[in-house]
Amino acid sequence: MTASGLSVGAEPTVVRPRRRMSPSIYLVLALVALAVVSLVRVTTGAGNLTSSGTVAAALTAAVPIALAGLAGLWSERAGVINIGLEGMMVLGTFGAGFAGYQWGPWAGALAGVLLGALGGLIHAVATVTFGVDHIISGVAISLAAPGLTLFLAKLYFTDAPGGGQKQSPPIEDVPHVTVPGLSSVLGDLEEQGWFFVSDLAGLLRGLTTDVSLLTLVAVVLFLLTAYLLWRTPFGLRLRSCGEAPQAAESLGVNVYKYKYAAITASGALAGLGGAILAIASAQFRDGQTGGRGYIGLASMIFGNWRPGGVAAGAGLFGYTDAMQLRGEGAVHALLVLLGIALLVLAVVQLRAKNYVVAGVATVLGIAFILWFVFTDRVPPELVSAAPYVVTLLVLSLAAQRLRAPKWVGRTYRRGEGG
Amino acid sequence: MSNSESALAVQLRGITKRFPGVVANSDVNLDVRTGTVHALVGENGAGKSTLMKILYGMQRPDEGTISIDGKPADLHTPADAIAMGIGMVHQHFMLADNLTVLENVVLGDEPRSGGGLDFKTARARIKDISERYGLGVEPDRLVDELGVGERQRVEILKVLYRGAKILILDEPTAVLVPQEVDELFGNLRELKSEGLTLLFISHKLDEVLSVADDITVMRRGTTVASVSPGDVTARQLAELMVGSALPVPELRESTVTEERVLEVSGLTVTSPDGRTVLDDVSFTIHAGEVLGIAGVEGNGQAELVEALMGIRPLHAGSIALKGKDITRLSTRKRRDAGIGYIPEDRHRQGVLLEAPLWENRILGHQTKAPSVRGLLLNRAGARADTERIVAEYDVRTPSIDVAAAALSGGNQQKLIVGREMSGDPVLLIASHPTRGVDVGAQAAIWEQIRKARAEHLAVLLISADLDELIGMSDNLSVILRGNLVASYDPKTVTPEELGSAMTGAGTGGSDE
Amino acid sequence: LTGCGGSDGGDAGAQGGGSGELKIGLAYDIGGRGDQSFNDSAARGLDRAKQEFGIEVTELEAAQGETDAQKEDRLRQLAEAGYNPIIAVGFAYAGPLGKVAKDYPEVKFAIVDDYTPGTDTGDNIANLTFAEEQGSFLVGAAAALKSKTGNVGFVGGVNTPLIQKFEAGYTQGVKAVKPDATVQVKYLTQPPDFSGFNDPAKGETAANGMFDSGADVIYAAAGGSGSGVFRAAKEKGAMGIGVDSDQYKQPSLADVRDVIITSMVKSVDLAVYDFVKSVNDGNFKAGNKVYDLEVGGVEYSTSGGKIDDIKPQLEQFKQRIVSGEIKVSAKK
Amino acid sequence: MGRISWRSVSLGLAAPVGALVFALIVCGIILSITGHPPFEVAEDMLGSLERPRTMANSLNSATTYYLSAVAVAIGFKMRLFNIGVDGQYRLAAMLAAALAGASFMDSLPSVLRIAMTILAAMVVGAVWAGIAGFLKVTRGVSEVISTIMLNSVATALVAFLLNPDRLAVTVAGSNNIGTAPITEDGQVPGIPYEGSSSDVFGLIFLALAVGIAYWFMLNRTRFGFDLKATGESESAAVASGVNVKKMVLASMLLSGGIAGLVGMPQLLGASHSYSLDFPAGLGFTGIAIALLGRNHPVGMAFAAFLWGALDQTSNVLDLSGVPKEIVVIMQGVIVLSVVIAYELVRRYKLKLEQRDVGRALGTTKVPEEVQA
Ligand SMILES: Nc1ncnc2c1ncn2[C@@H]1O[C@H](COP(=O)(O)OP(=O)(O)OP(=O)(O)O)[C@@H](O)[C@H]1O
Ligand SMILES: Nc1ncnc2c1ncn2[C@@H]1O[C@H](COP(=O)(O)OP(=O)(O)OP(=O)(O)O)[C@@H](O)[C@H]1O
Ligand SMILES: [Mg+2]
Ligand SMILES: [Mg+2]
Repeated sequence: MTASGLSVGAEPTVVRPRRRMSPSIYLVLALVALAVVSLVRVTTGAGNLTSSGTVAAALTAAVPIALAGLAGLWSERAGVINIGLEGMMVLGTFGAGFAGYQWGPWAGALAGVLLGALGGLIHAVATVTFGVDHIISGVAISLAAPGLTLFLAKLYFTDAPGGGQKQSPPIEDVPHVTVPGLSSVLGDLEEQGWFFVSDLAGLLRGLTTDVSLLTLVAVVLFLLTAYLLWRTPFGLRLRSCGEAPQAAESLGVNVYKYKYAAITASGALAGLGGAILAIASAQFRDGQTGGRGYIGLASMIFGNWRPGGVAAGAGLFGYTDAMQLRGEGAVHALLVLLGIALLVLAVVQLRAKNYVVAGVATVLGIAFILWFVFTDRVPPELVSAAPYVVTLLVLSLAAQRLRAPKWVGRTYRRGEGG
Repeated sequence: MSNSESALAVQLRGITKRFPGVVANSDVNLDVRTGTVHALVGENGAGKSTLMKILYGMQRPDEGTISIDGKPADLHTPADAIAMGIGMVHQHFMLADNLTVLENVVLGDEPRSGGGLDFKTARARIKDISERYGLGVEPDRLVDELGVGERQRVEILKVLYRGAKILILDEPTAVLVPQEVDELFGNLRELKSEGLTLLFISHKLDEVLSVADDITVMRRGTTVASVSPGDVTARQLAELMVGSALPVPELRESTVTEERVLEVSGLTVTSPDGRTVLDDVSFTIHAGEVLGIAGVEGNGQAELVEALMGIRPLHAGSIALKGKDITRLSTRKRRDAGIGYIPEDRHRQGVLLEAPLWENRILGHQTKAPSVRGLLLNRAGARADTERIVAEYDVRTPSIDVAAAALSGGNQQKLIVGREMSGDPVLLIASHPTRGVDVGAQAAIWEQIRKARAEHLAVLLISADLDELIGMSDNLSVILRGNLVASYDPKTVTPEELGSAMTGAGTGGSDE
Repeated sequence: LTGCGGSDGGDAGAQGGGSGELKIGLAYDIGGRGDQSFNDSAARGLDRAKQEFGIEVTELEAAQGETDAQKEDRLRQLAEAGYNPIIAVGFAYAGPLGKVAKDYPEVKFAIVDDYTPGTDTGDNIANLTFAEEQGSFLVGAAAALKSKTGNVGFVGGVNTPLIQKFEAGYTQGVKAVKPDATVQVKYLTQPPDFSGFNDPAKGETAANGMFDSGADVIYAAAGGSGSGVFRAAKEKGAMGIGVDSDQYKQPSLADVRDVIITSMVKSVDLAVYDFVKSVNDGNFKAGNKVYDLEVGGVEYSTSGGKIDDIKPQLEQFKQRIVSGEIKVSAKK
Repeated sequence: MGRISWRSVSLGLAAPVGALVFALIVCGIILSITGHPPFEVAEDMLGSLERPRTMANSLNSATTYYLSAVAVAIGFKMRLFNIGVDGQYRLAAMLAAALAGASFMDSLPSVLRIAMTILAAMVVGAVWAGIAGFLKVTRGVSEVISTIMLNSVATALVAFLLNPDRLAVTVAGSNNIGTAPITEDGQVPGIPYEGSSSDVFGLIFLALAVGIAYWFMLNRTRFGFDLKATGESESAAVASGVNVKKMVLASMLLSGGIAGLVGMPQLLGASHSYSLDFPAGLGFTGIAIALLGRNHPVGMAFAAFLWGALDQTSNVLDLSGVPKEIVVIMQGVIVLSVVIAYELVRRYKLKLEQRDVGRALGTTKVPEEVQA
């Protein structure tokens, strides 16, 4: 019953890339995308599409999700599905609240990490030692964590100054940094409203102005993960546990140990994501995570189990979410972008003789464009769906062949290898 | 080579290993002399692999002692064994498909620089070993892209990389063609000349006789004989293994009729990444005829079978069954039209491991009596027919309610053969029907195919076992890089001729 | 009289009415005691009554995703255990309360935030409702008066009719001062996703968006997410308006209180206290009691002194609403 | 044979019982540490279960949970993870409620109205789940992602439609908003429960029927066989002639159709309108229950009842001053320990089975140690 997913899907139409694209190609693609967005901004006047404010908000929104995604990556690379991310994030928010108000935000972050790691450890005991189905263990953790934290919050926060039964006392924020000088130059450029140049300036300004040190920590963790998992013996062994644990075992790798390490690290990262969320919100609140753990899981799949991809997925989600929260205008402009993207898909699919998909894409694409043309705004209730619709559509468009670690979701028992 | 009993690389004493319900090894003693090739033979389930895994630290014996180079060894994990200079190439490949050759090789013993993995050194060392033993392994390719022969060499390289002095090779030749086997044996002799000790398991007794210095025979978990290759023939060896005479694949008289059952023309298949894996393949099989396809694995056999079964989409070409075009039919419709299918990988495609035998009887026959009635399952019918198969095909099982996973591979295979033969198929596609199956079961399966052929069944037989191909086919074709390159008359062809055609070295066969 | 439910009404405690036998049962909506919002306000009223009348109190709380049957059961268990009076906080209790009240005619019930005309409410139910639109009107006027850009914002926690009432009153207040002012509106989440009341991060993002588009005052009717709005305001040197209680005084908001120019105080505590007192004194009255500006059920707060300069104008608006000259609509 | 089935029955019971005991011990420890006497708490909870009302409400909760669990289980059986039951049932209940409350429905016979409402809910649920299925088979989009996303999209869609300009009606003064109430003929009457003022949902029979149909489908039909086969081994199913894409689409549609039913007992039996306080989050409860009941029709029924009873007795905890979060913790611990127990028993059973095979084959020398 292990729900590690069926392999059915896009395989007849897709080419598996023999060679990975070089970074410069990604850069060119990103710039082309920015140019298209810029074009839409210029024609629709929706400045929020690329303003530095949107970018900064996107970054803030993306960080907890990205860390959850990274947490999922660690666990799944070692072969264990972690659907308990949400629960581990909740533990992280509580840890941040508990330690944060007493000993400051850094202590809060650390406590979030520790509590998250504890959640990870429980998951490891259940899935590795007892061989329980990964989904079940994860669901149980996501179920019990909010109950436990609320239980503890009532115990510890009710009488604390400024706290309550469901919230911690306020936590201070960590320092924020700005690249000196750059910000104002970029700000001037951004204000000009020029095609492309101003958009690029907005983008860069948002990424270099008033950035929380914890965001930098998250960035470092992404780089560190990429290095650790793909450039060190430790990482190679860890990934081999997710691809072929028997092979790893036969070469003397202690698979259990690496799985334990990976899942605990996964919990720690999710916990940090929760802690960062709580610190950015200046307190722990019950129900604060609001499903970000699941979105993180989605961004991990979206990102093809790679750090860069996870960051991109979380960034896309954070960007659309920030955009919809900051004002409806940009979401209205987004309709055009989606319409164009769908029509491109339709053409591609038509050439691949995939008539059903092409037809659906054409109809949807035209519908989006007509929607834009005949309305002034997206109904506010629907605006909040933007991040989800965009993620879904981008994923359908990308049609990349996602490849999960081969052994993910399956139980492995020592000494049962053939 | 004759010198000294004293230089023993491996000495096993009184090894006993029990699994639930099975005693895999029972009081086994084994001596392996340093610098020799020592072969271990025995039928399926005799306990060879288990013994080797114990020697490699993957499994702990319940009783008994191990000495390496005269020193007692306490092996808890493969890491301990590796440290003592033991390396093992497993019966089933132990490779991570999604990692590169380099990563697979260095895993667990990585060169480091700073905290990181030193890719440069690793690459250099792999190239070095590869050149020294002529393995031709490229470090930066993804294992997923490699064929079986290449994977085999990666496995050997893994062991050499660790500087092993004692090499265990568990059925390394099962998936290789004769030329590759020769190459492998060349490598082994080279290793031996460098003073390495080799422990070698095989079911192919002629190979064993040609390469081994000593032979140990196992039967039912214990060693029954230790012989020298000069003293025995293959037949004697086989009798030691099974306690009876060795069965031979052969067809006797021809039953080929004029009725065309399967007509394939211009079959072309491209892989998802655009390569042509089957190129304009055409052939015909008549009722009562067995067409054998010989080829090195990875030359399009799997694609051919899957295309015929409707699992893989065609790029061009047509398929007709008894004159009816089935090119556009689904797998299910094709099976309904009378195609039986023995898949190459029984665990992946042949059985539901966790389902009981009677449910496995229904698999592939979801539309046919007696297992279904209309849209509903006919449980009673399916159960009754499973009992029949168990009896007729000698499937050894306590009941038809046990999970397929509880059966040994040979018994699973017999169940599959029985299932695919039921419902009177007109065409049987058999991929490696006896791979990994012991001699008793092999004989039973051959007998069933012979019987069905006499009743006008058409058979497409794909096998890596050339004796089986030659003995069981009415006609033989060789497949190379997606093309049918030659045809042979099995009565006249030798395995060597076939082998050179399969590797592209041959001159093309005799057309009939 | 500032409507804020401080603890300085204490001298009334002397006349404890003799009946120390009251057992109050109170059922909260989701969030319960500690939500720093209207549940908490109800809790304050209860605490005050408890202190003054020396009565026994039991509090129960709704769970996420529960059904009416569970709410009904909660009230019924209180009634069975002999609690009287029983207070239900939140409109979600309307249906269940109606059923239970019928079976326990001798028990006095109160429901906060609901009065549905036409449904039979029974003569043992007091409906305690609030004219949120009136209070919101005043803070809207304050926002318009304080705004230099003529551009103000409204951040609602979850898009429900109750919060829409706040928005409606606020917009009317803004327009009453500056008819051509812009009001930006954003609800953080859509029901049944109630995380919008608990997500300061979202509140901050939405507020930043509004400030970047020219707003300089934002009314945060968003429960716990409001703290994010205030933090954004503090960073941008802008202003914020609180909700439900005098948020300037809320300890958890101490470090951002400089930007809170006023709060729309909704005195659930007063209503709860009044209700308990009426039962205690033996003069319970069934039916709808609207806590509006006139009776101090809604108010704007002045702590911090940020709106001292415009207080005369606000008082004037207040008078005109109380007198009925200005009719504030509860609908957009 | 008889010996084996007796053994499997006793083993089958050992797991859930052992796990439950373990979970109770864990919760008892938590309670003791935080200063609440565990036995009194247990007594309170059991005592509350004796109240007819609590019992009736537990049955009602179980009805809803069970439907949700079956919807999830259909996916699980073929390794599809439908996290989207939540969005599917909410959208379905909302639209079905709007239909059932529409005035033109008043002229139709009661049975037809109810049938149309239920059918509409199933269709909406199926369509919404079908989107995920369609994206999976045509574009290879993981259903895990797409159903998570579709849940949120459904939330937005419901909020958009639940507006007086569209499908909702408002009552002046009320802070609630919902679809037009379903008039009496469109409702499903409850079954009176002795001593309880609230009835048991009439649609408990629907849940029962769904359970039986689910069992029948899995164990007696070709479709069910294909479904299970795909879940157990996709490659083997393909080789046997199963069209996996069609199966994905079909089982997503089926799962969504059942998900559409989740809101029906509540809608037609109690709320009679889809409004802001319509219960949410039942899809996630369904996942836990499907896992707890191991996708087995009977197992899930027990799990659903256990869950419902725990939920319903939590009120009494609040009354006696125990934080009711303990119930949530208990539910989490139960899921985990039940599953661990099942896993241990499963391993033990497999060992026994292999031993049986070995013995029956007669090829085994069985020393005394192994026999014992
Ligand atoms: N992990 C295990 N658990 C239970 N039984 C096992 C296990 N490994 C092996 N066995 C059993 O032990 C016996 C010996 O198996 P082993 O793999 O050693 O045979 P073998 O001689 O290598 O056979 P083959 O020629 O098929 O490779 C078989 O009956 C097998 O089913
Ligand atoms: N999770 C569970 N909780 C409680 N009881 C269970 C559970 N799983 C199985 N059972 C009980 O064990 C019995 C046997 O289970 P089994 O899975 O063999 O039944 P089944 O699938 O209905 O049988 P069949 O497939 O032969 O029709 C069930 O009928 C049920 O009473
Ligand atoms: Mg073996
Ligand atoms: Mg069954």
